[in-house]
Amino acid sequence: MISPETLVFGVLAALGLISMVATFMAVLERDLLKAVLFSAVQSTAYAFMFYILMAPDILLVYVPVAVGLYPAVILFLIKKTERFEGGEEE
Amino acid sequence: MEAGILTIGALAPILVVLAFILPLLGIFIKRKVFFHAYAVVVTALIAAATTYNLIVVWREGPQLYAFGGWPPPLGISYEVDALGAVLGALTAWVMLFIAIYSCWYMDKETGIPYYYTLLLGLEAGLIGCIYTGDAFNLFVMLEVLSISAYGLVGFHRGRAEAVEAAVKYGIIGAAATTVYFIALVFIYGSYGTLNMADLAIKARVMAVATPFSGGYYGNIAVAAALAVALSLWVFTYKSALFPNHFWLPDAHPEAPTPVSAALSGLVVNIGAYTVMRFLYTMFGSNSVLTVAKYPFRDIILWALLILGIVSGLVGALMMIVQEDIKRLLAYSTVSHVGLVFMGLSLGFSTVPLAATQEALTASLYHLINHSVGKALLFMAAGIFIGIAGTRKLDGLAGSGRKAPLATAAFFIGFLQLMGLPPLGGFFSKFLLYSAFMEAGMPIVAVLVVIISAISVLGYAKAMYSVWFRPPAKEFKNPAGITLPTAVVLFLAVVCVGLGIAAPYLTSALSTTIANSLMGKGVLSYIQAFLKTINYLSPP
Amino acid sequence: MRRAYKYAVLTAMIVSTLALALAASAGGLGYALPFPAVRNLAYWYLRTTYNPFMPKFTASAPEAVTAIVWDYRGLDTLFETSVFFLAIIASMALMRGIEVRAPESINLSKYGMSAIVKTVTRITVAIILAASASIALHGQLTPGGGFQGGATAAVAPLVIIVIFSLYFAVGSGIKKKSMLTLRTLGLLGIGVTSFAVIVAGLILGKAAYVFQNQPKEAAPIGLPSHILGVPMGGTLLLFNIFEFLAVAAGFTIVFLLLSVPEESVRKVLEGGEGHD
Amino acid sequence: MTVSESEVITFIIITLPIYMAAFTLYAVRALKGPTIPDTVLAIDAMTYDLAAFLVVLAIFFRSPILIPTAIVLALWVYALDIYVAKYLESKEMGE
Amino acid sequence: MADRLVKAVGPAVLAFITYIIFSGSVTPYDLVTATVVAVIVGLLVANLMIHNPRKLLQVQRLGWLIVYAIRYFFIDEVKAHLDVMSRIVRPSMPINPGIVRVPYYVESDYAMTTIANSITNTPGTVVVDLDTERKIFYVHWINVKALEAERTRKEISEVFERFAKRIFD
Amino acid sequence: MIDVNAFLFSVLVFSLIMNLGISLYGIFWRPSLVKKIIALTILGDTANVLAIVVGYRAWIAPNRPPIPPVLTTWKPTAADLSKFSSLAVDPLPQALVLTAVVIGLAVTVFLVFLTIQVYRLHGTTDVRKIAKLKG
Repeated sequence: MISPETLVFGVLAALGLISMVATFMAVLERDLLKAVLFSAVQSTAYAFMFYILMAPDILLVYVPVAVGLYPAVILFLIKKTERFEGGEEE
Repeated sequence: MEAGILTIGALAPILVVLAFILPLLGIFIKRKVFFHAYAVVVTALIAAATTYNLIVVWREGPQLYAFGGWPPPLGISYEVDALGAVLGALTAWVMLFIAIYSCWYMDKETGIPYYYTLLLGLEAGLIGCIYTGDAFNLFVMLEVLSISAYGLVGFHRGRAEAVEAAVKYGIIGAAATTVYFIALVFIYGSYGTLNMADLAIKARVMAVATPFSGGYYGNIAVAAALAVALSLWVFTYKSALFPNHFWLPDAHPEAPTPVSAALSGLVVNIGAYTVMRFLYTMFGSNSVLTVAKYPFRDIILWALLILGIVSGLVGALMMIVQEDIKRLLAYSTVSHVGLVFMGLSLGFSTVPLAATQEALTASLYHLINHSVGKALLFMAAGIFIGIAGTRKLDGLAGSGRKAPLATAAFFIGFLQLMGLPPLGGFFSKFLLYSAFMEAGMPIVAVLVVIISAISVLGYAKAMYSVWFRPPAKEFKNPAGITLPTAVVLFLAVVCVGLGIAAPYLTSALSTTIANSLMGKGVLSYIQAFLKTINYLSPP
Repeated sequence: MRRAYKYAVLTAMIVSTLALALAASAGGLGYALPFPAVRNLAYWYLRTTYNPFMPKFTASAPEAVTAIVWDYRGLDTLFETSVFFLAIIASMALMRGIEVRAPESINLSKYGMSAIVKTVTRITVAIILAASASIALHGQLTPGGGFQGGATAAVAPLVIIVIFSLYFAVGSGIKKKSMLTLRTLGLLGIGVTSFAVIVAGLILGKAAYVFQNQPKEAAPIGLPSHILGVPMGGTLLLFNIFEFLAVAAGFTIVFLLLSVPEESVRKVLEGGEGHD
Repeated sequence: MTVSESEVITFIIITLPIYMAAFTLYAVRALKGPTIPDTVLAIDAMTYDLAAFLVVLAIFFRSPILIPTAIVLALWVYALDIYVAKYLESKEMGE
Repeated sequence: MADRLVKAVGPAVLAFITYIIFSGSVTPYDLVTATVVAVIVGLLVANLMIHNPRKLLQVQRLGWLIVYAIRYFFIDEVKAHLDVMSRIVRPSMPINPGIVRVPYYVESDYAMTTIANSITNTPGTVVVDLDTERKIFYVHWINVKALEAERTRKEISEVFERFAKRIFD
Repeated sequence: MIDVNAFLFSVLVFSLIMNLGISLYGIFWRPSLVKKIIALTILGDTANVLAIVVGYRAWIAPNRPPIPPVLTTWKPTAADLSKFSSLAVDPLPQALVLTAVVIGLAVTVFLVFLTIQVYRLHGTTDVRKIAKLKG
């Protein structure tokens, strides 16, 4: 029988790897709209980490900021500028 | 020891609260005079308060203000020693002149309440960085300083270069401060405290449990080295040491002229000051960074020395090819920052303490000379730019003849930075030279002279353009430049004073360094901390 | 080809992460697991944040994080708020002179998203505001606080701007000036609260500190610690309320500025001002 | 009827891996796309599932004060949907 | 102002309930702060939320709302679930998806939204678009049984509309 | 012998460090200013998670997790207090992260405005093109 401790640490490790993939995709993606959404995936993973690491205060401030305000602000920015990194080619 | 000196604790908070009100007043009050007067009065009060702090610290040793009545590692404390007091007073006074100069410069601009809000925010950030005794509070204050600086650099929003410089400065600057936050995570993770004095104890005495923060966790030498390396990258970024200088020649000239003076004259000081705090007060020569197994501190200091030299040379060389007067002055800042860092890096374990003290004195003295001189030069250049309507040296040709008094001040400023004998710049450079000679590093000492010699070419070019070259076109007689001329003339007098009082200043600054960064000074810094803990702890 | 390269890099990173972790857990580095006990400093915070047995050495708030944020390290938070304030002011300076004007004879129903979304939003706005107020007002008791509440409350103006259009928002009183006023009042409240005890101390002739909250041995005055039988943490409740106002108003300013149509901005910028 | 501690633990041991698998699958869909609505929908599903699961986990962690976090999470993802939709359908975000 | 005060009653009650549920406790402190918050929030969103405050005071509307909620969740929802489940489970998958026009005849936005949400929330039907000027929903239907406007309305939304009219119109 | 818990925890730590690296790459080498800002937010978030990880503590038993640093009783006895401090995680990093999140947000908001202004003046957010425009 696996102990709950190992399971919870396993969740942390999985979240770390998911966030890594999401960060990687977000940084390399040329479509900035998609990059924002990938970064939202990464934020969700981080939010779950904060929860497991027993930081509800941070979760309450992080979720509005990283899931809500950052994407909003950056979507406003992309709307006002350009959607593709390196010009509108695709 | 009562509740501590209120002017130390309340200074920065009151300053931001006073800045908070300005935009709201901006909705109701449309007269520009009001905002000019407000800024001048506030900066004058701050200047008076910092001077009072300087006097108290000079008489009674390091002063500590514990916010909220919590003993230091639990709460935040401001700890002002002689070095902090001197730099705080310098900042506040130069800022006062910048505010006065702004009355003239900003009168034709829009958005004045915003401008002064950011300027007061900048001053709060500067004072806070200097006075704080807490490493995390330093992070917050650095951000206060930086965000105001980004905002001010991009203030001329119609100029493409200005906005672009601000965005470059901002993005890398934000990354840099985040890196400093990571360094703090290392520090807290291994030392279990964020207070500078507490860190100073723990970095020196290996087996100690200080009140409240206890002992260590993990490998402190490696953690300290990592933290110091990461944070030094940030501080050298803030003070534009090579190779982190790339933003400065874009950002400083593009800011409004009084802000250029503040950025070049004051903001770069913060980097040097924090490096001194980290490498002398906290992780000093007898700390965990110097133990035989991990000689990290010497490596870091050598790196700083080399970067300082390169920075001095690059700045001086780049100055020669500049066509834009404000860019020329910005590169001169890079060069002088190099000199300052050369001085403060002379703390190797092999160097005699007397030489270290002399080099640090030279650094501090040069910092002061450079602040006053560079502020003066930018402000005077602002007058000429106002006359000629351009920043190009060709366009400025002969414009100084319309404002001879300002030109005189301008020349004095240049001679100050060049290092001509009766002025302060000469004495600080000479002190630096002799410190390196004493430390047995004649090659570096000669490099100081070479850097100065190269930079003379750049300065001479600017001086020649402004006064001696025949004007390309007829300039209008400038009107209403009495106020800025008075400011630059006063600063010129200060420059002369810094030179005339050199013997006295040298010994006073040497005492300052001894009382704050050398063994005895660090001890008194720690003692003030322990005394406060005893006073505030529960029975 | 590029795609394959990208995935190769990603795989290499994952593999190296796992390998490094394996090395670390086998004892290659100093430590790989969290320490069994909190650091000594943290122990003190946990012991003193709410402790009826040490009435002269407690922040009197069961929420240790809020207590640290506004009491032990209140100065940090004041300046953190000022960073946010200065960022907004710098943004307003970049957008100076730009006012939102609704087009002539505006038909609001033509703007914004579909009627269903609008109707749902009419109800959710009230729920959002009430929930965020709860987060802020219970900041000293449960996780949350002024900033968290303010950031949650900021959803309300944001969804109003996005769903109903900027013109509707401006028409219903979400204006830059009123928000700036609200923000400044919130900040002034924070400033006044942080100096409240020291001013009282000066009047009463007793020692006190900036940012003082509860009475201390060396400075025996402070704000009441309980309100209606519930810990209010002295200044913490006031700080949370003011921060809530300031943050919500600040975000609203940001979104008002961000949603100004580009054409009207260009008109102002091409008016030829703002040059050196 | 009270739930004993070991029942809670067994429950968590069974649900956690299943839940984590779901979370991973959602993440894969969100990262693969291929279109924007796919991604948004995957993030939505992921976050609402997460919000529900946070409440369950709060029982295991014995901290009921953790529950409001789930509500806030759901609230903000609702906002995220709205402005992505707005981005896709209109010319200016404010109109 | 008096008008606004009357309008504020409904939102205030909503805010009060939300606040108490979210706080999860009913100490005197909670009740006092909840009242203050409810009054402020109510005044703030009064004009946004309420057009005709008198409707709120008619108690029978609330009664219909409760009846509707019970009926919706226990009859309509269950029927729709069973229907869709049976379609999925059967190997032949008897589906005939398509988008149809469904007209509606209610006046207020709330009633219209109630109908739309009820349609979307039952499995098998989703409102994909609406035309407020011609008063038509465009509904994606898993098994299109009819195309004419009145017959689609009868199949999909008649019950919802009857209740929505009683509650909100 | 490898401790499974230690391995899993190290995977978390090292993937965070990898994230730091990726986002630094994004800040310094990606051309678009918008991408730089996104990478900057990720960098800040990752630093914050690292801080929280440093403040975490080991479980006292395999089924007894730590608790948030919030005292749930308002009339604590001495036993309650010592139980609280033996179970709760470190609150200080959480307070620091709270400050850092807000600061990062403030800087990001301002950078967004600056980037919009850059686009208005240069017509692009690509730093390579801006450098070319400058000549």
